[in-house]
Amino acid sequence: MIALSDFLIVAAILFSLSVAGIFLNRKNIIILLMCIELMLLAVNLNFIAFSYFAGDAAGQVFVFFILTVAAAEAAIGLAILVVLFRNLSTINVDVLNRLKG
Amino acid sequence: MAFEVPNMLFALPEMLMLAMCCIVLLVVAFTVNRRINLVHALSQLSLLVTFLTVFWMMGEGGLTFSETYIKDPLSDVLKLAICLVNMLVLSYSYSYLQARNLLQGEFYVLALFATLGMLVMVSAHHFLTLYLGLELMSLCLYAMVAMQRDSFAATEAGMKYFILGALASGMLLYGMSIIYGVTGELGIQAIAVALDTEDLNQTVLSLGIVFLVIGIGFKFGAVPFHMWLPDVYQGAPTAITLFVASAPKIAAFALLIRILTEGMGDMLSVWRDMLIMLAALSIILGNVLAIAQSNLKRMLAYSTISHVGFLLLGVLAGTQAGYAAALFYTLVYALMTLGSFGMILLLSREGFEAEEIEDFKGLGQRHPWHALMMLLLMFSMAGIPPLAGFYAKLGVIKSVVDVNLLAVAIVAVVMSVIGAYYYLRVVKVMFFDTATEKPHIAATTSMQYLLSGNVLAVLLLGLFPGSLFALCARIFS
Amino acid sequence: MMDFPLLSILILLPIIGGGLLLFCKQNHVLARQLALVISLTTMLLSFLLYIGFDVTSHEMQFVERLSWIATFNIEYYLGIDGFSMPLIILTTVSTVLVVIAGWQVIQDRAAQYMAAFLIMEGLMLGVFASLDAILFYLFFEAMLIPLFLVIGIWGGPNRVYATIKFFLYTFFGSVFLLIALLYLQFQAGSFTILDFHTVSLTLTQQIWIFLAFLIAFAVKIPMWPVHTWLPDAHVEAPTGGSVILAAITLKIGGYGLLRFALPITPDASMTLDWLVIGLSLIAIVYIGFVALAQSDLKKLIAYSSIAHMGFVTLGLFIIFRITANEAITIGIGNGQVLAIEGAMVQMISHGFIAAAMFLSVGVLYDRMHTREISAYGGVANSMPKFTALAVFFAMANAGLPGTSGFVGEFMVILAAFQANFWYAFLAATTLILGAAYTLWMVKRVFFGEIANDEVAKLQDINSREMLLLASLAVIVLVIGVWPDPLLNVMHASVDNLLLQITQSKL
Amino acid sequence: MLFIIIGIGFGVMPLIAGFIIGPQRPDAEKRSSYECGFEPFEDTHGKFDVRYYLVAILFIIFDLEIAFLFPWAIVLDEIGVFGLLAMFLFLGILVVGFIYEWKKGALEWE
Amino acid sequence: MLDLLTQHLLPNIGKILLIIAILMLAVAYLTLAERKIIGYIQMRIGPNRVGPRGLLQPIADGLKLLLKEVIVPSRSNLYLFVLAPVLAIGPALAAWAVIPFDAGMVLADINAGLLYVLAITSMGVYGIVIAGWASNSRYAFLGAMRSAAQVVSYEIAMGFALVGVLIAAGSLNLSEIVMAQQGGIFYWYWLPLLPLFVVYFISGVAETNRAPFDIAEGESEIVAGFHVEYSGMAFAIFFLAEYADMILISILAATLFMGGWLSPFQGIPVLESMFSWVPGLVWLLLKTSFFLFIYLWIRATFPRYRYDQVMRLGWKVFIPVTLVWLVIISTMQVFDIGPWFNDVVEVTTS
Repeated sequence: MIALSDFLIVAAILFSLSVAGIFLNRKNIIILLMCIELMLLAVNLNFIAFSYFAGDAAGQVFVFFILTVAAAEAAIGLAILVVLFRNLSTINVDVLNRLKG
Repeated sequence: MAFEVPNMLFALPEMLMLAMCCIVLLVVAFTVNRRINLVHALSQLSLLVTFLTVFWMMGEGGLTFSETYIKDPLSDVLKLAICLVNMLVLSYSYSYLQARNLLQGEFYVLALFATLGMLVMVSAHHFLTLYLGLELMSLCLYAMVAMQRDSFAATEAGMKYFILGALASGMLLYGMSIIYGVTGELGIQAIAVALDTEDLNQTVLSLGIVFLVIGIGFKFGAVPFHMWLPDVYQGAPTAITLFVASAPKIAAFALLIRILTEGMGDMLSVWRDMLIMLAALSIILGNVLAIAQSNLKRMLAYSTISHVGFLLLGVLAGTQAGYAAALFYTLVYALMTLGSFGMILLLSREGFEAEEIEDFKGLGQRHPWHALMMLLLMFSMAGIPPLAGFYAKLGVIKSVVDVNLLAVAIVAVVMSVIGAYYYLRVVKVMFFDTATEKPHIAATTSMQYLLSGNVLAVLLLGLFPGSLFALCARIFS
Repeated sequence: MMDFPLLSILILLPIIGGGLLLFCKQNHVLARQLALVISLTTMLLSFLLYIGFDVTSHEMQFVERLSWIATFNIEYYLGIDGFSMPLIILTTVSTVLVVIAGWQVIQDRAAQYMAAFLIMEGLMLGVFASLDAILFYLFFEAMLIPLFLVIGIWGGPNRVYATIKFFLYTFFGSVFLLIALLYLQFQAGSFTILDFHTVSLTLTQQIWIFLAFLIAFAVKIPMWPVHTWLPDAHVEAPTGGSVILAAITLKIGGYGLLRFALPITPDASMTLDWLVIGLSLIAIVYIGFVALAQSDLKKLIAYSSIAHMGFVTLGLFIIFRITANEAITIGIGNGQVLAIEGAMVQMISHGFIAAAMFLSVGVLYDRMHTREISAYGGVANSMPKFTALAVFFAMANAGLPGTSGFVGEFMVILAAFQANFWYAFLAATTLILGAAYTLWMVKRVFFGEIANDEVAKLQDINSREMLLLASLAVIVLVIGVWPDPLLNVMHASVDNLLLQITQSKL
Repeated sequence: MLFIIIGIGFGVMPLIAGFIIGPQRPDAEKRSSYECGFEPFEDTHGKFDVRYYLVAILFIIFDLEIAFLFPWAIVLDEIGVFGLLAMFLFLGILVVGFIYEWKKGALEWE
Repeated sequence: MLDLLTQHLLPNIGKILLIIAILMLAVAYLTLAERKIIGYIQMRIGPNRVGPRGLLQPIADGLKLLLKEVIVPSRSNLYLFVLAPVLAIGPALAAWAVIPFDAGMVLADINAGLLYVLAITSMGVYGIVIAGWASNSRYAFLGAMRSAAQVVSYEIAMGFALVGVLIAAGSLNLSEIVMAQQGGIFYWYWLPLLPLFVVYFISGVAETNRAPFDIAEGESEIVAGFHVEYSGMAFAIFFLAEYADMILISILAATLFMGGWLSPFQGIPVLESMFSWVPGLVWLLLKTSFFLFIYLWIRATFPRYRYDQVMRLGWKVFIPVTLVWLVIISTMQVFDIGPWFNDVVEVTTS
C-alpha cells in the first residue's frame, strides 16, 4: 500500500511548491493567500500521515485546529486584501512597494 | 476514556481574560463609539485584574489540561510583564488613536484578544496550545496593523505582515509535524523525554528543528527572516506599532524557550549553530541598516532586529544564565521600546506624526524633560551604562563569553558600537540642532507622567538591576 | 577602615546635586551658586580623603563593599590606593575650576551645563574609586554621556562631527574592555579587580586580554594612531569641556593601564612593551612636529597633550626594559619606581597644566571669539596680567624646571636612560620640540606688534579669572618644587605594583 | 469513492453528447452574454458586494464550529458533564461572537 | 488486480449504475409530478399531450434538451464553463453512496457517513459559483453570488441541525442513526428534535434553491440565476442536479428524522404485525415521497422571499434556534432525560 514516506514526499512537494509560490509570485496577492493555504494543507497531510502510521490521534486533533485557524487566517487575510484593494484598486504584488528602506 | 477535571486554577488568569474579552466585545457591540472611555476603562481593568490574579497566584505551579498547559515561574513573570506592558500601551495610545479616529472598540477587542493569545502562548506546554496562542495573537495583530483602513501604508504593512506571518506559522507547523513524526509526541515535556530516552533519527529531527528555528526566526524578525518588520513598524499607526513591538516579543520569547530549550534542549548542538547565524546576521544587518534610516520608526525597527540578535545570544549560550540573561533582555527591551514609541506618540498630534528623526529637531530646547527621557532611552538602547540596556547586553554577552563563543561576542560588541551611532544621531538632532518650530504637546498629562515613570524605570533598572537579574536567574534555576 | 562612606558620598554628592540642578531650569544664578557649593564641598571632602589616607600602606583604603547584582557576583566595591588618590584630587579641583570658568561664559542653559559637569565629576570619581570591574566599566562608559552632551550642546560649529567621532572612538575601544573583563570574570570567578590581579593566565590569554585593554585605554589616553578624535573634540568643546577632557578623561586611560593592563597581564605587557614604547615615542616625536604646524590654539594644546601623554605610556612600559639593563643605574632610587612615579606625576601635572592652558585659551576666546593664532599678536600689551600667567603656563607645558611639567618629564627621561639611551634621547627631544611649539605660539600670540584693533581693545582678566589661573599657577609651582606630598602618596602602591609586575604569572 | 468518479462521469457524458448531437451554429449575437438589449460593455468579474464576502467568511467560521461539534456530539455520552460544560463554554464564546456580528450589522441586507 | 476488478469493482459499478438509473428516472418523473401537482393545486391539469396523461413528457423534454445546441458565450472561460455543470451533478450523485435504503442495503457503509454527505453536498456550491463566474454575465454572476451565499448560510443551520441528530444517535453512520430511532413513530427523532427537523427541512429547501427561496433564479429580477447562459445538455445537467439534490434532501430527512426504513408502527401491537410484511425500502420511499410532495406543495403555496428576508431567516432565526436546541438536547442527552436518549442502541450491522 502507500507508505509513510510517500505521504511525506507529497507533503514536502506541496510545501515546497507553496513556499516557492510565495517567494516567486509577483502577480497576484490572492495567489499568495492560496499558497499559504496550500502550505497548511501540506502540514496537515504530514500530521495525518504521521498520526495514522503511529496510531496516535493527537496529530489528527491538531489538524482539526490547524484547519480552524487556517480559516480564521484566510478570513483576516481576505479582509486585509479587501481593504488594500480599496486603497489600491489592484491586487498586484508589485505595488506593495511604498514602504522601503 | 475517563476525563479527569483539570486543574482550572492554573489557567485562571486566562479565563478571566477571556471572560473580560467577551464582556468588552459585547460592550463594544451594544454601545456606540462615544462610550469609548468605558471600553478603555474596561480593557485596562481586565489587564489589571489579570495582572493581579497572576500576581496573587504566583508560586505553586505545574502542568494541567493533559499536560498541554503549564504554570511555572517563567509563565508567571512573563504574564505579569505582558499585562503591565499592555496596560502602558493602551494608556499611551489613547490620545494618538483618538486624534486619528482610530479609537474604536475593535482596537480594544483585538488588543485584549491578542493579550489572551500571548498569555496562552506563555503558558503553553504543548505544540497545539502553543500554536493556538500564537495564532490568536498573530491574527489580532494582523488585523490591528491594517486597522487604519484609509491609509495605504497601514494596509500594505498589514498585508505584508499577514503573508510573512502566515508563512512563519506554516514553517513552524511543518517543523512541528516533523518533530511529531519523529518523536510521536506533541507535548513539550513528552518530546523532551522522548529525545532523552529514545534513539531517534537525528537527520530528520534536525530537519524539523531547522523549520522550527525558521518559524521562530520569522516571528521574532531575525535576519534573514526580518523582511516584514521594518515595513510593519513604519506602516502601522504608531500606537499599533507600539503594541506590535512590545508585548508580542515577550510572548515570542516564551515560544523560543518552550520549543527550543524546554522541548529540544537535548538538541542544543543542532540549533545553536543556526541561532548563532541568525543572531550574528541580525546584529550586523540590523545595526548597519538602521544607520541609513531617516524614519525613526523604521530605524527602531532595524534596531529591534539587532536587539533580537542580542536576545538570541543569550538563548544560544544554552546555559541557565544565558536564558536568564535573554529573559532580562526581553523585559528590558519591552520597556525601552515602550518608552521610545511612547515618545513618538507623545510628540505626535492631530495631523502630525513625529516619526521622522528630523521631527525631534531641537527637542532639547523645546521640551528639555522629554528630550532627556528620549536621551536616556536612546543611550539605554545603545547599551551605555548606567541604563538598563547596558545590563541586558552585559548579561547576554557574558553568557556567550562563558561558553567560550568569543568571536560571537566580539561581533556583537563591535556592532553595538555601530549601533550607538544611529542612536546618537537621534540625540544629536534633539540637542545639537535648533528647533524650527515650537509645537505644543497634545498628550495628556497622565500619559506624560506614565512615560516619565517608564523611562525612570529604565534608569532605575540600570542602577539597581540586581533584583530583576536575580528574579530571572531564579526562574531558570 | 572607616565606617563613614566617604567615597560614596564623594561620588553621589555631585551626581545627585547635578540631578537637582536640572530642576533649576531658568534660574541661572541659583544654578551657578549651587554648582559652586557642591563642587567646593566635594573638593573639601576629597581633601579630607587625602588627610585620612595612610601613605604607608599599599592596601585599598576607604573600602566600601556591598553586593549589588548578586546573580553575576557584581559588587558595589569602592576603595582607593596611591594611584587613585592624586587623580581624585585632580578631579575635584578641576571641577571647581570648571564651574568657576563657566560662571559668566555660559549663558545658554547654564543649569544644565553645570549639572552635566557635576554628574561627570561624580562618574569620574567613580572610575577612580571602583574596585569592581563592572562598576568601573559602568562609570567609565556613563561618563561619556555628559561629556557628549557638553561638547555637543555648548560646543563650536563643527561640534556634531567631533562629538560623534569622540563618542564612537571611545565606545569602540571600551567594548573590547568589556569583553576582556567578562573573559577575566570567567577565569577568575568574580568581578573584583583585585582578584583579576592574582588570576593566572597563559601567555596567549594574556596577550589577547592585553590587546583588548590596550585598545580601550589607548583610545582614551590617546595614543597614536587612535588619537584623531582628541583634537577635534578639544577644538569644538567649550572651555570647561576641554579642561575636563584634558585634565581628567585622558588620565583615565593611563589609570586604566596601571590598574588593569600591567598587573593583570604582566607577561603580555612585557612581551608587547615594544609596541607601546614604539607608539609612545612616535606620539612624543611625531605629534610634537604636528603640534608645530598648528594654527589653531586649542589644536596646538591638544596635540601637545597627546605628546605629553606619550610620556605617561612610555614611563609605564619602559620598566620592562629597565629590568633588562639593571647595570646602568643613575640618580635617585630604583629606575622602575622612577618610571612609574614619573608617569603618575606627569599625569597629574599635565592635568593641571593642560587645564590652565585651556582656561587661558578660553579667556582669549571669550573676548575674541577666535582661536586662530594668526588673529592674535601683541596681547601682552593689552592684557599684561594675563600674559604673565599664560606665559608661565606655557613654560610649564614646555617642561621648564621649577614647574610640575619638568618633574614628570625629567623622571621619565631619567628612567628611560636606564633602559636605553635612544629612548631617552627621543623622549628628550620633546623638551626641545615642546619648547619650540609653545614658545613660538607664545611669541605669536602675546608678543610683537599689536595685530589688530580688536586685540588692542582687549580687557585684561577680571578677578574671577585671575583667581582661577593664579590658583593653578600655585599648584603647578608647588608640585614643581616640592613634589613630595604627591610622591609620598603613591610610593607604597608603586612598590606593590612593581612587585606584582615583576612576578611572572606563567 | 467510485461513486464520485462515476457521478462526475455521468456529468461529463451527456455534456459531450449534447455537444455532439446538438447543432453548432454559433453567431455573434447568440454568443454574447445576456443583457437587457444592449451589448455587454465591461468584464463582469469586477467588484461585488462585500457582504457576499462577509457571508463566506462567517460561513467558514461557523462551519468549522460545526466541525468541532461533530466529534463532540458523537462521544457526548462518554465525556459526560465536563464535556458538556466545555462545549457550552465553546458555544458561549461562539454566541458572543455571533451577537457581536449581529449588532455590528454584518447580518443585515439592505 | 483482476480479482479486485471482478470481485469488487464491477459489482459496485453495477450497483452504482442501478442507483443512478433509478434516480434519473425519479428525477424525470419528479418534474412531471411537479407540473402535475402544481397544476392540480392551481386547478389545471398540467402536461397531458405526450403519452397517456403526459407520462412521456419528461422523456420528450430530455430528448429536446439533448438535441439543442450548447452555446458557449464568447467571453466566457470555456474550461470553467464546462466544468461547472459537472461539479454540480457529481456531488449530487456521489452523496447517494452512503444512503441506506434498508437494513444493510447500502452501497458504502462507512462510519463517517453523515460527514461524507455533508462534505459532498457542500461541494455543490462550487458548481454554482464557477458557473456564474465562467459565464461572465452580469446576471449569471449575481445569481451565482446570491445562491452561493444563500446555500452556505443555510448550510450552517443545517449543520447545526445535523449535530442535533448526532447527539441523539451518537454515531455518524447513517445506518446506525436509523437503528437508533427504533421503537415506532414517536421514537423517531422528528419529535425530540422537532425544531431542528423543521430547520433542517426548510434549510434543505433553501439549499436546493427551491421556491420560495429561489431568488437566485428569480425571473423577474435576474432572469434565471447562475445558469442563464447555459443551454442544451449543459442546462439539463444543472436541472438534473437540482432535482437529484431535492430527492437527496428528502431521503436524508426521512433517514435522519423519520426513522429511515423503519416501520412507523413499531411497538404498536396490532399495527406492527399488520404491516410487518412491508419491506423497509417501501417505507423509506414513502417517507421520501412525502417530503418531495411537501417540496412541491410549498412551491405552489408560498410567494417568493425577498433576498434580505432569506438571509435574515437563515442567520437570525435558524442559527439561534438551532443553537438553543442543541444546548437543550445535549443536556437531555447527558442527563438521560426523556425516552430517546437512554441507551446507545446496539447495532447489528457490521
